Amino acid sequence: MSVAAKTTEAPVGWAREGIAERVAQDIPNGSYVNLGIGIPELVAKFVPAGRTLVYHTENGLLGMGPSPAAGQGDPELINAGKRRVTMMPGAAFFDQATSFGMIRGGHLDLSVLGALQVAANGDLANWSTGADDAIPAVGGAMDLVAGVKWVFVMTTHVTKEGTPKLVERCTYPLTGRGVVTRVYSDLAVIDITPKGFQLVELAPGVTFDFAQERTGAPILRPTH
Amino acid sequence: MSVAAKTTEAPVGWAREGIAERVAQDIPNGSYVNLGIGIPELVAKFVPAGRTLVYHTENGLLGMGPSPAAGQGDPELINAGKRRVTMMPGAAFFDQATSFGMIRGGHLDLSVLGALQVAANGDLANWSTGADDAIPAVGGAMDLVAGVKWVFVMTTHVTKEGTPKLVERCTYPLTGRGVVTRVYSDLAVIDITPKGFQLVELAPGVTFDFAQERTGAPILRPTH
Amino acid sequence: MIDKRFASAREAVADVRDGATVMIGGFGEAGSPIELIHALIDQGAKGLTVISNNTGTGLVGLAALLRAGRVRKVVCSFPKTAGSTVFPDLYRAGKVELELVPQGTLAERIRAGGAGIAAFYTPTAAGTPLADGKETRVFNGREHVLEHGLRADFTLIKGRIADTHGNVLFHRTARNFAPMMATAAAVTIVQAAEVVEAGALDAEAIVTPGIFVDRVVHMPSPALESALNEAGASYA
Amino acid sequence: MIDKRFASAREAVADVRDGATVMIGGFGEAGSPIELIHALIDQGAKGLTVISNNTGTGLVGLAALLRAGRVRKVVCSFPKTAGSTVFPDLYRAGKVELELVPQGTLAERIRAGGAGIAAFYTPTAAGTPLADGKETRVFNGREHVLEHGLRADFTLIKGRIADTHGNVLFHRTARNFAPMMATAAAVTIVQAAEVVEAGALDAEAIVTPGIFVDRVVHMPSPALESALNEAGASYA
Repeated sequence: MSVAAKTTEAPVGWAREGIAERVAQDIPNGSYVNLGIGIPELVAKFVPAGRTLVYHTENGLLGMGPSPAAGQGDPELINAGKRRVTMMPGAAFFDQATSFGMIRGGHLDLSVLGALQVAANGDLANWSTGADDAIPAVGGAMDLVAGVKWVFVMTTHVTKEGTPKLVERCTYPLTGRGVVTRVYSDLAVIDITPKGFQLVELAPGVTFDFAQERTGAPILRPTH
Repeated sequence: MSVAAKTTEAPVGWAREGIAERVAQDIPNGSYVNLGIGIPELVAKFVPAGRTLVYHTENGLLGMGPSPAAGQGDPELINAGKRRVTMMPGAAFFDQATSFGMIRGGHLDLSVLGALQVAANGDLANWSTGADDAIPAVGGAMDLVAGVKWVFVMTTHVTKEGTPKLVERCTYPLTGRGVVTRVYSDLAVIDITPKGFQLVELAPGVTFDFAQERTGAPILRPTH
Repeated sequence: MIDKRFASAREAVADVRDGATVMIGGFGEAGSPIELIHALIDQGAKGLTVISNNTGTGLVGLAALLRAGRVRKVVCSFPKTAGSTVFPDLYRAGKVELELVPQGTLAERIRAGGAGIAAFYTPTAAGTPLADGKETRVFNGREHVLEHGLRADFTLIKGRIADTHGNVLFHRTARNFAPMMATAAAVTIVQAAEVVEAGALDAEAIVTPGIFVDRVVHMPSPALESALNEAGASYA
Repeated sequence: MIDKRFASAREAVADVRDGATVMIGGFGEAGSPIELIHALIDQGAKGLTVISNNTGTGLVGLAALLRAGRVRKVVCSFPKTAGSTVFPDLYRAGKVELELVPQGTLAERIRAGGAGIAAFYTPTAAGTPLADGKETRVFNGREHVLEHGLRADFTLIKGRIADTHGNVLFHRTARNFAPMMATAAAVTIVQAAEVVEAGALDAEAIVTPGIFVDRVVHMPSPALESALNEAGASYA
């Protein structure tokens, strides 16, 4: 499917915080959650009242708390983005083998990650554009998508240039094959199903056709 | 090679304590040592003055100390023989994966084990006679011989029935293949070399022929 | 609010199904979760596969579970400790299956199961009867045996102190298999002599992080196998 | 009497040979053994293979070692942290080789190397370019990649407190790769902010047992990469 580049004109759809708030609604109480670097970190601000989530950072901490005040904190109490964080009651430190045992062994309930591309078959590309002069760097992304029970992708629906990020097949190097559970974009919440992209919910002010035109593969309408 | 059964008439050779004392002389200062259940445990009594050894027990302790007084001690501070022990300054507790990582990863310097049979090629059989009604039980023996740098065998030279324990090829089920470094018996200290059994030292009052007659394979005389 | 406490051992093991695979911590009596095992006997599940280093002594704990006829198969490294008669009798009578695994391989298989490692190559047991029928492969000139990760439906372990999030500290050599087993089961149940609020434990010293633990039962004065046996106890 | 203390970082790294493989702890600056790395720069060994999660920032520590031209190859999961320019420049100029490994696979390969596991099957990276040319195999319907254990000649790590037997405790997220790296090298060197006599540490809380550690260097006020960079420092 060929799709013409179309931008998402403001104020249609969710802002970054709106996406984060929508993601947060879907996380059950007591979940063990890994939030990727960047906009996925916003999710922690919107946990509904009455729910307690335990945040994992793959560099070796379960029970991560919010950032300390500027200039405060411990330079050796950091998250996977190498920024200073705090710890919550019940926190535990551990080494990398244990941390990735949690990830690979399916102990974490949820990973929220950014994306360069998500394909209709659940393939995810989020670590490299494959450009010749790029410095390849993968970190823990491939481990997270291979091991965590649910993989949520949080992303703009299209690139800055207007190119769809939800595609029929990824053209960038993969992070994992068939790993994405659900996509939260500024325009919609979309499940990955055996039949492809399945609409769950449109953002306020977004029509189905508007979302479909900005998507590189067919979206199935809700069945209910 | 067929060898007639010959008993070791007392008082020829070393008693159990004598073997243990002889083994202890060969352990360098600072070694990390695992002593098998039974007579190998005697070695700890004879460490030469000025040497500090660190004892490992595979159920999860490095820095094991001697047994507590009868009726004393902690029922959950035990050795691999499930007997109460104590701990030395600098001791550390750890789980089974870490403990056997030490063993398999070559971090222990020395394992001293008993034997049913030792072959001229270094094969060891010490966990099962293969009898039909035996309850098979192996514990950590196969891990120890596969991973520890030096494997010393401490044994009587022949069985109670007078059958040689040092043999051309083991007939009992193996614990490990080509794993034994050196054998300490009541009659002699014998190295395993690419050419087979190599005499290092005869016990007091034991002649070469006396030892050879009680051994199921040729013993090479010292070359010096 | 996260609170993994269960009010009793009975409630904690209530959903163990017939035919379940159950990992049970302990090396000899050190770390053996006697009260959870006894609750499992009371609960009645049968046809169990038990993964544990030993098979118990006397007529209590693991030995009692075996004697009650609930165990179809044992995966174990050393099933004949001094004082162990129940398993040997059942085994000789052909009433229980045994998968004998070297102790370090058992530990590593459980760790692998919990850490998402499907299989691994170990030098242990190469060239011995315990490698019979297993794939082997030479690395750096040395034969290795392919061993697979182990997982279970339930894990029963004994801690010294746990918090409401399921973080656990152990007591000396009672630690043994518990940290790996906690990672390798769908449901991990800890009996702990002391239970505290989240935040009371030193985050640097926690041995088993709470993510691996599902249920915590407070068991202030756990029985010891040897003490029960000396008293002539027999369970069930 | 066992005493693993070395008087200085210089003496501790004196025997690193040209062409050696060196594991270096740290995730970003947390746990980076800056003083040991600087001693290695002074020492002069070249043609090194460095196994470390990152490649350093600014012109100090790991970045300085790279900038000094001592590193032939880097085995790493994330070589382009914010503030990291030395490695990217060398890499684009073809002056350093990179083996990119997913972070969890890197940790597991180091653990395997230290634990005598020759190789293992992981689902991580299956179907991605990082599995290109690697053996794969299906377990339980899922493709896994065969990955090999990693070992090194030397490991350099940073501890919070060590004892004379080499037992080590770490500081918060500075722990990261250090416990595995300590197990995987022929010679493991720890710089610790505090050094105590054997027996002073709680045996239940020790993270790295002394058997894995060969040399302990007391480094009471270790520098932080970020502080050095903010001060405009440049090593060598």
